[in-house]
Amino acid sequence: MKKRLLLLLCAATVILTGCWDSIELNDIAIVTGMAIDPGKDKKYQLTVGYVNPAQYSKQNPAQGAPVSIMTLEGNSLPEISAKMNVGVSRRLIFSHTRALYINETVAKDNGVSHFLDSLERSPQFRNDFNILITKNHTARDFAMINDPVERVPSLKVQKSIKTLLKSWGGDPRVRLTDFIDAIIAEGRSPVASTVVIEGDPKKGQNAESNMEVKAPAKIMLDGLAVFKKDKLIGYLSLDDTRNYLWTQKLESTMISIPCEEDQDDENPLYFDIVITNNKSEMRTEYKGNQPQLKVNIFSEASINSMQCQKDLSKIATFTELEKKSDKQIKNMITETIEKVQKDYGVDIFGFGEALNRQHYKKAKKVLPYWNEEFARADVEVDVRIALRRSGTRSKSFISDLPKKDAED
Amino acid sequence: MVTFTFSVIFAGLLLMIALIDMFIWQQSFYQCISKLFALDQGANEGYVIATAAAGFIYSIAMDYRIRKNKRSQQS
Amino acid sequence: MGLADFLFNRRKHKNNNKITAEELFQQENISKKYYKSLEKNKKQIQELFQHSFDFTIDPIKLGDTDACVCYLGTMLSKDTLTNKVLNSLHPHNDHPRHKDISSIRDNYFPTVSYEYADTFHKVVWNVLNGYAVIMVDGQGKALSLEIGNVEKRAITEPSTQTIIRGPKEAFTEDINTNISLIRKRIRNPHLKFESFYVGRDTKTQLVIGYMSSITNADILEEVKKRIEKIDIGGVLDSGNIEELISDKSFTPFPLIFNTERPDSICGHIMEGKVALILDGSPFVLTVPSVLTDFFESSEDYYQPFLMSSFIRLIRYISFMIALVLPSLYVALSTFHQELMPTQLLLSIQAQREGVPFPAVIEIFVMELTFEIMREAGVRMPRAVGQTVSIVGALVIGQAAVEAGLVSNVLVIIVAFTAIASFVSPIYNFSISTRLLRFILILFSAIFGLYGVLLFLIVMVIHLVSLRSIGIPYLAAVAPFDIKEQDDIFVRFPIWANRKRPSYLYPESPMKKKGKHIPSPPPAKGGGK
Amino acid sequence: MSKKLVENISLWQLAVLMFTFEIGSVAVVGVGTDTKQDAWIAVGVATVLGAGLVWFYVYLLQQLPGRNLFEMITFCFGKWLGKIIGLLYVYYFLYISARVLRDFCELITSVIFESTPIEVISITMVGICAYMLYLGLEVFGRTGEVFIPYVFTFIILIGLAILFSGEFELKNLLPILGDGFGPILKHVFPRLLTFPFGELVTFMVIIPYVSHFAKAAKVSVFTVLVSGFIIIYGTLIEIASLGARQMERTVFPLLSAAREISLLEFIERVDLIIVFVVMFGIITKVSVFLYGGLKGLEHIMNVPYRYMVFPISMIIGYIAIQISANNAEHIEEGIRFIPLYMHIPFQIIFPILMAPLLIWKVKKQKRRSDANGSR
Repeated sequence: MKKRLLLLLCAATVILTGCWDSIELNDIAIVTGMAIDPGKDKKYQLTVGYVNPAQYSKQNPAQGAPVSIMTLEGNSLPEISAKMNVGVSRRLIFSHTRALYINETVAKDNGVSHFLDSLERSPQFRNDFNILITKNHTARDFAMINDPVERVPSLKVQKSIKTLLKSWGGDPRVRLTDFIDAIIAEGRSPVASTVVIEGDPKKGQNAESNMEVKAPAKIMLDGLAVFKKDKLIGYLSLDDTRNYLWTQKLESTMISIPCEEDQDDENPLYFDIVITNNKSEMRTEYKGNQPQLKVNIFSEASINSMQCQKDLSKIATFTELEKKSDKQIKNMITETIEKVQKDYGVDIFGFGEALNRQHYKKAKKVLPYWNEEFARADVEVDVRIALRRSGTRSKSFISDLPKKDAED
Repeated sequence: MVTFTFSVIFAGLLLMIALIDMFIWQQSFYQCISKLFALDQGANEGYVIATAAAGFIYSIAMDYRIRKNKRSQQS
Repeated sequence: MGLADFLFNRRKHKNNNKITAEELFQQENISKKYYKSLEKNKKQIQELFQHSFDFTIDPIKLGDTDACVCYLGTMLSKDTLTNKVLNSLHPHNDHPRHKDISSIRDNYFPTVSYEYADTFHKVVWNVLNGYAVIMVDGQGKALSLEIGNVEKRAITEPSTQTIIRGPKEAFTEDINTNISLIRKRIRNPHLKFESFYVGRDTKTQLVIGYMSSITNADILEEVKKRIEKIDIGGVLDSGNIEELISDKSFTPFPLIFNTERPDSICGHIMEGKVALILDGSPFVLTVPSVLTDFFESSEDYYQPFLMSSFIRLIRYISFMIALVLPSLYVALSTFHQELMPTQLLLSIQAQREGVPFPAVIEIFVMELTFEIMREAGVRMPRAVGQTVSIVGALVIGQAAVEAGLVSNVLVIIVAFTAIASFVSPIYNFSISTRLLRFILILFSAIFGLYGVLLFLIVMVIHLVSLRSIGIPYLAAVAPFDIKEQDDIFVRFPIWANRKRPSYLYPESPMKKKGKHIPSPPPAKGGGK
Repeated sequence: MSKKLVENISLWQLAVLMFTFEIGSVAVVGVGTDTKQDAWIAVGVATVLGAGLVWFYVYLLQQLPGRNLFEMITFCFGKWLGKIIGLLYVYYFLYISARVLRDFCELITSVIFESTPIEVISITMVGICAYMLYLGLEVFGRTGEVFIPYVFTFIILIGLAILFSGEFELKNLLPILGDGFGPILKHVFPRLLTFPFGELVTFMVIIPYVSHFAKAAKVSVFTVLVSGFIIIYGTLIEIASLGARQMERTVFPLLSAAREISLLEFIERVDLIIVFVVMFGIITKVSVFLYGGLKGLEHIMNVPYRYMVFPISMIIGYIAIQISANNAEHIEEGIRFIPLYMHIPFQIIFPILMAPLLIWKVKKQKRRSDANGSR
C-alpha cells in the first residue's frame, strides 16, 4: 500500500514533467574555440567555432569545413552565446571549449575581467581551456584557420601548446582559475600566452587549404602577454617566456649554450643541454628597506649535442660545462626579470606571494603597493645545473677531427 | 494521531521558517508568513505542495487504518 | 482444512520421519479399508483406476487360494515383473495352502524387496509408485514388491552450467539418482535426507538434504516449517518450490540458489546450507542463499586461486556493466556531454549524425530487439537457433547501422551488455539484470546520472532489506564481516579458508583445525 | 530468525553512519573557508573538541542505558515538560534535515541540472530517505555498509588524482598561522564545532540501539577522529589545489578542486562523479536527522514511527524548498542564524544543563531501588 503510493508518486512526477535537462547529441554543437573582439556598436563581438560532426564520421566523411563559426555582437558573453541560435541550428555546448582568443585591443582597453567572471561562474565552462591573446589580427580570424593535421583549429592550438610545454616550454600554463587568481592577488600579476597568424588568414579559412602541403596560414605561439590587474600592458618574447617559466614550473626544455664566452661571431660553437628535471624556488627578503628577489634554480640536464671540442669522458669537462650553463641561464633569467621590472613594473613572477608565504608580517605592510616595491628590488638568481649524462656517446666525433679541418 | 502529528510538524516548521526569515530579512511576521504562502518561490512549487498534500492524505489514511485495526482487535 | 490436518499429522510423526500413505490420501475420497476378501479389494481398486489403460490386474493362483497381481504397466519394467514375480509363482502353483502372507513372500520372492500394505491407501500408493501388489484372498495385508523402475535419463554433462575443470556429472530427473550423486561425494552418516511430499494433486517427493553436524538447527527448522506450509495443487519443478518458500516474491533477485551440479550442491551442504531436491527436477535448490553465491561457480575452487579470484572480480564487474552500461550511455550522451573526453564525444556525435531517434528510444528498441532474439534463440530448435543468431547479427547489427537507423557505438554497447549479462554462472541472476536494465534506462533518460544513481541506491536499499530464510541477502557485505572476506570477492587459497560462513551460524564453525600450509620440504643439513 | 522487537545496528554500522554523516555535507559546502589557508588547522582543532563533545553525549547516554535522547529528556523533566522539550528537538532535527537536503539540491541545480526544478530533486532524495527509513534502522545501517567503500575510496582518490594531475601545490598552505590562533579559534567556536561535529547530537537517538552499547563511546570518538582526519585531508586538497583566495569564492570547494583533475587526458571533468559520491553522504545525513525527528515523534505521540515516515518526509521535501528564497539567504542563515540560535542551544547548552539533573535523578533512583532492595 505504502510502496504503491510512493511508486505512484514517483511515476506521477515523472510523467507530469518529462526530462528537463536532456538534449540529444544530434541537437548540440560542440564549441571548441571562442574569440572575443571589440564590437562595433556594442561592447563585444563574440565568435564561436563549433565542430561539424559529419566531418568526423568514419563511414561517409562529408567534404566540407571541419568547423563553422558564428559571430554576433552584444554586451555580455552569456547573452551573445545564448543568442547565437539566430544563425546556428543547434544548442551550443561550451564544456569542451579548448581555446579562448582575446583580441589585444579588448584586453588593452576594456580589461578582461568583465567576461571572465561569466566564464568562471558558468558550470559549463571547464578550467582546461587556454587563454590566448591575439596579436595583429582580429581574434575572429584565429577561430577560422584550418589545420591539415588536427582539422579543428582550437584543438590544434591546445595540442601544440601542450606539446611545446613538454618539449621546450613557452606557455605560462595559465588556466582560467589561475588567471583570475592572479588578477585579484596582490603579490602577482597575470600573464597569458599570445598567438599570431603566420601567412594569409583569408586563405587559411578555406577547407581546401588543407590540401596544400604548406598551409597558407598557421597559428603560432608568440610569447607572453603581461597584464596589470586585468588590463594588457605589454608583451614578452618567446625566449623570455621560457625564462619566466623557469622561475615557475618548467617541465623540460632544450637550451643551447655557447662554448666560449667571447667567441667569434662568424662561426659560433654551441653545445645543447636538455633540462629533464627542474626545481625552482623563489625567495623574497628585505634587507633594511630594500627588497631582495632571489631565485634558486636547480636543474638536472644531459648533453644533447656538442659542437665544442671537449672530451666528455672527463669529469673536468662536465664541471666546466656545468659552470658555463649556470652562468648563461643565470644571465638569461636575470635579464628577463630586470626587463619586466624596468618595462612594466608588475610582478608577474609572484615574488609578492613568496614574500607573503615567507614573511607574512612584512608582506601585510608592503603588498598593497607591491608593484612599486618589485620594480625597485634587487634581483639575485642562483642557478645550479647538474649535468648527468651525455647521451649514447661520450666523446664527440668532432673532437677527433684534426683541429684545422674543423676550422675549415 | 498521525494527522495531528503531521499538522503539528507542518505548522511548526513553517512558523520556524517564518521566524528565521524575520531575523534574516528584518521583516514583520505577517510579511514572512505571506511570503511563505505566496507562490513566488519557484514556478514548480506545485510539485512539493502536491507531495505535501499527498503526505497529508496518506496520514489520514494511516489514521483510518490504525483505528480500524484497533477496532478489529477489540472486537 | 484438509491440508492443515495433513500438516498437523505430519508434525506428530516428525521423529520417525516416515510419511504414511494415510497422510497423503487423507483429503481424497478414497476409502481406507483393506478387506480380507479379494473380490472387494479388486472391485475397490478397479473402480479407482478405471479408465487407465495401463492398470492391470492379473489373477493368479497360489495353490488353491485366489490372488491377483495389480500394477501400472507403465511404471515398471515388465521383463522384471515376469522374471521375478510371475515366473517364480508358476512352478509352485500346486503348493499347499499358505497360512499367511509372510510365508508366501518367504517361499516365492525371497530376493525381491517388499513392503506390506495393510491399508487400501497404501496399496494405491504402492501401485502409483510402480510396485507390483499381490493381493491374496483372506489375508489382511497385501504384499507390494518393488520391481525395477522404468527407463530414465542417464547422468549427463550439465547443460546450463558447463565448466572446464571439475566433475562433469549433472543431476537428472530421478530423485534417487540425485541423492546418490550427493551421497557418493559426502560419505558421512551426518548427511541426512528427509522426505516430504508436496502438492495436493501431484504428491511430489521433496527431499531436504543437510549435514546435521553443521547446519544450524534454527535454519533447518525454518526450512521445514516453510515446506510444510506449502499449499499448492501441483509441483512440476523446483522453480515452483523456490517461489513458494522464498521470503519475498516481489523482487527481481533470486533469493534461492539453484544448480544442476552435484559438486556445487555438496559444497553448499558442507557450508551448512540445506539442499532441496525435488523429484522430477534436475535443478536442486539450496537455502539460505546470499547474493555472492550467485557469483561463485564451483569451478572457482578447482582452478588456481589467483585466477579464480580474478575471474570472480570479472563477474562482479560484468554484472555492473550489464546493469548500467546502456543507461550510462543514455545519461552521458543526453545529459552530461561534458563528462566525455572531447575526441570521444566528437566521434560519438559523428556516428549519431542522421540517426532519427533520440538516444533513449534507440537503445530501448535495440535492447528489446536483443531480448526478442535471445528468447527466440533459446526456444527455437537448436538447428533453427543458429539461423536466428545469424539473422540477428546480420540484419539487426549490420543493416540497421548501414541504414542509419542506429549508431555504431550503440550496437557495440548493446552487444557488450549482452555478453556481460551472460557471465553470471547462475542463469537466474542474469534475468534480474535484464529486467532492471530497462528501468534503469528509463531513469537515466529522465534524470541522467542522477537518476542512475538514484535507482542504484534504491536497488541497494532493496537488496539490503531482502532476506533468504531469515539470513540477510547481502550477508558478509552488509552486515559486514571482515572474517568472511576470504571467499567473497576474491578466493583465498583452500588451505587458508578454514571457517564456514558465520552468517549461516553453523553448528561447527571451523572446517578444519590444522593450519598446515603447503611448502617445499625443508633443506636438509647445511648441504651444498 | 524471529522478529526482534528492537532493531539493532552493529558497532561497525554505527561507525559507518557517523563517518558518512560527517563527510556528507562537509564535502558539499566545505568548512573553514573563512580561515583561509589555515582551515585545516581549524578543522583539526574542531575535531579534537568535537570528539570531546561526542564523548560527552555518549556519557549522558550511558547514565540511562537503552534509552534514547527523548526518553532521557522525559526522564529528567517529567512527562509534559519533557514532551515540549522533545518537540523542540524534533523541530530542530527536522529543520536541519531539510537544510541539508537543500544544500544538496542547490548543488545539483547549480552544477548539473540547470533547468530541472529543484523541487524534483528534493522530492526524489527525500523519497529515498523515506523508503530506507521505512525499512528500518537495520536496513539503513547495512546500506551504509554497502556504500562506505565507495565514499571512502573516492574521497581518497580525489586527492591522489589531484596530486597526479600536478595541481597539488603545498605552497598554497603557506604561511601557516600567519595571523596567529585568534581567527581560528573564532571560527572553530561556534561554527566549525557545531557544523560537522556538534550535529552528532542526533546520534543520541541512534546510539542506544547499538548492539554492544558498552563500546559505543570508544567507537564514536574514534570515528569522529577518523572522519576529522578525512575532513582535514579534504580541506588540504581544497587549499592546495585551489589556493585560499579561490576557496573563499567557490560555493562548492571540493567540487571545484575535483575540476582540476586531468589524468591521461581521459580522466577529466570528474567533478560530476564527485557529486554522486557526495549524494550518499547527504542521504545518510538527511536520514539520520529524519530518523531522530521521527523517533522523537514516536516517543511524544505514541505512534510507531513507521506510520509517520512518509507524511513527515513529504513535509521535509516541502520545507527544503520553503526554507529560503535563494542561495544567498540559505548561506546567510547558515552563517548568521543557525549556529548561534539553533546549534549551540540544542547541541551544547541543553545537554550541559541536562547533565547534572540527569546524574542527580539517576542517583536518586538508584538509592531508592537500593532502599527497596534492602527492605
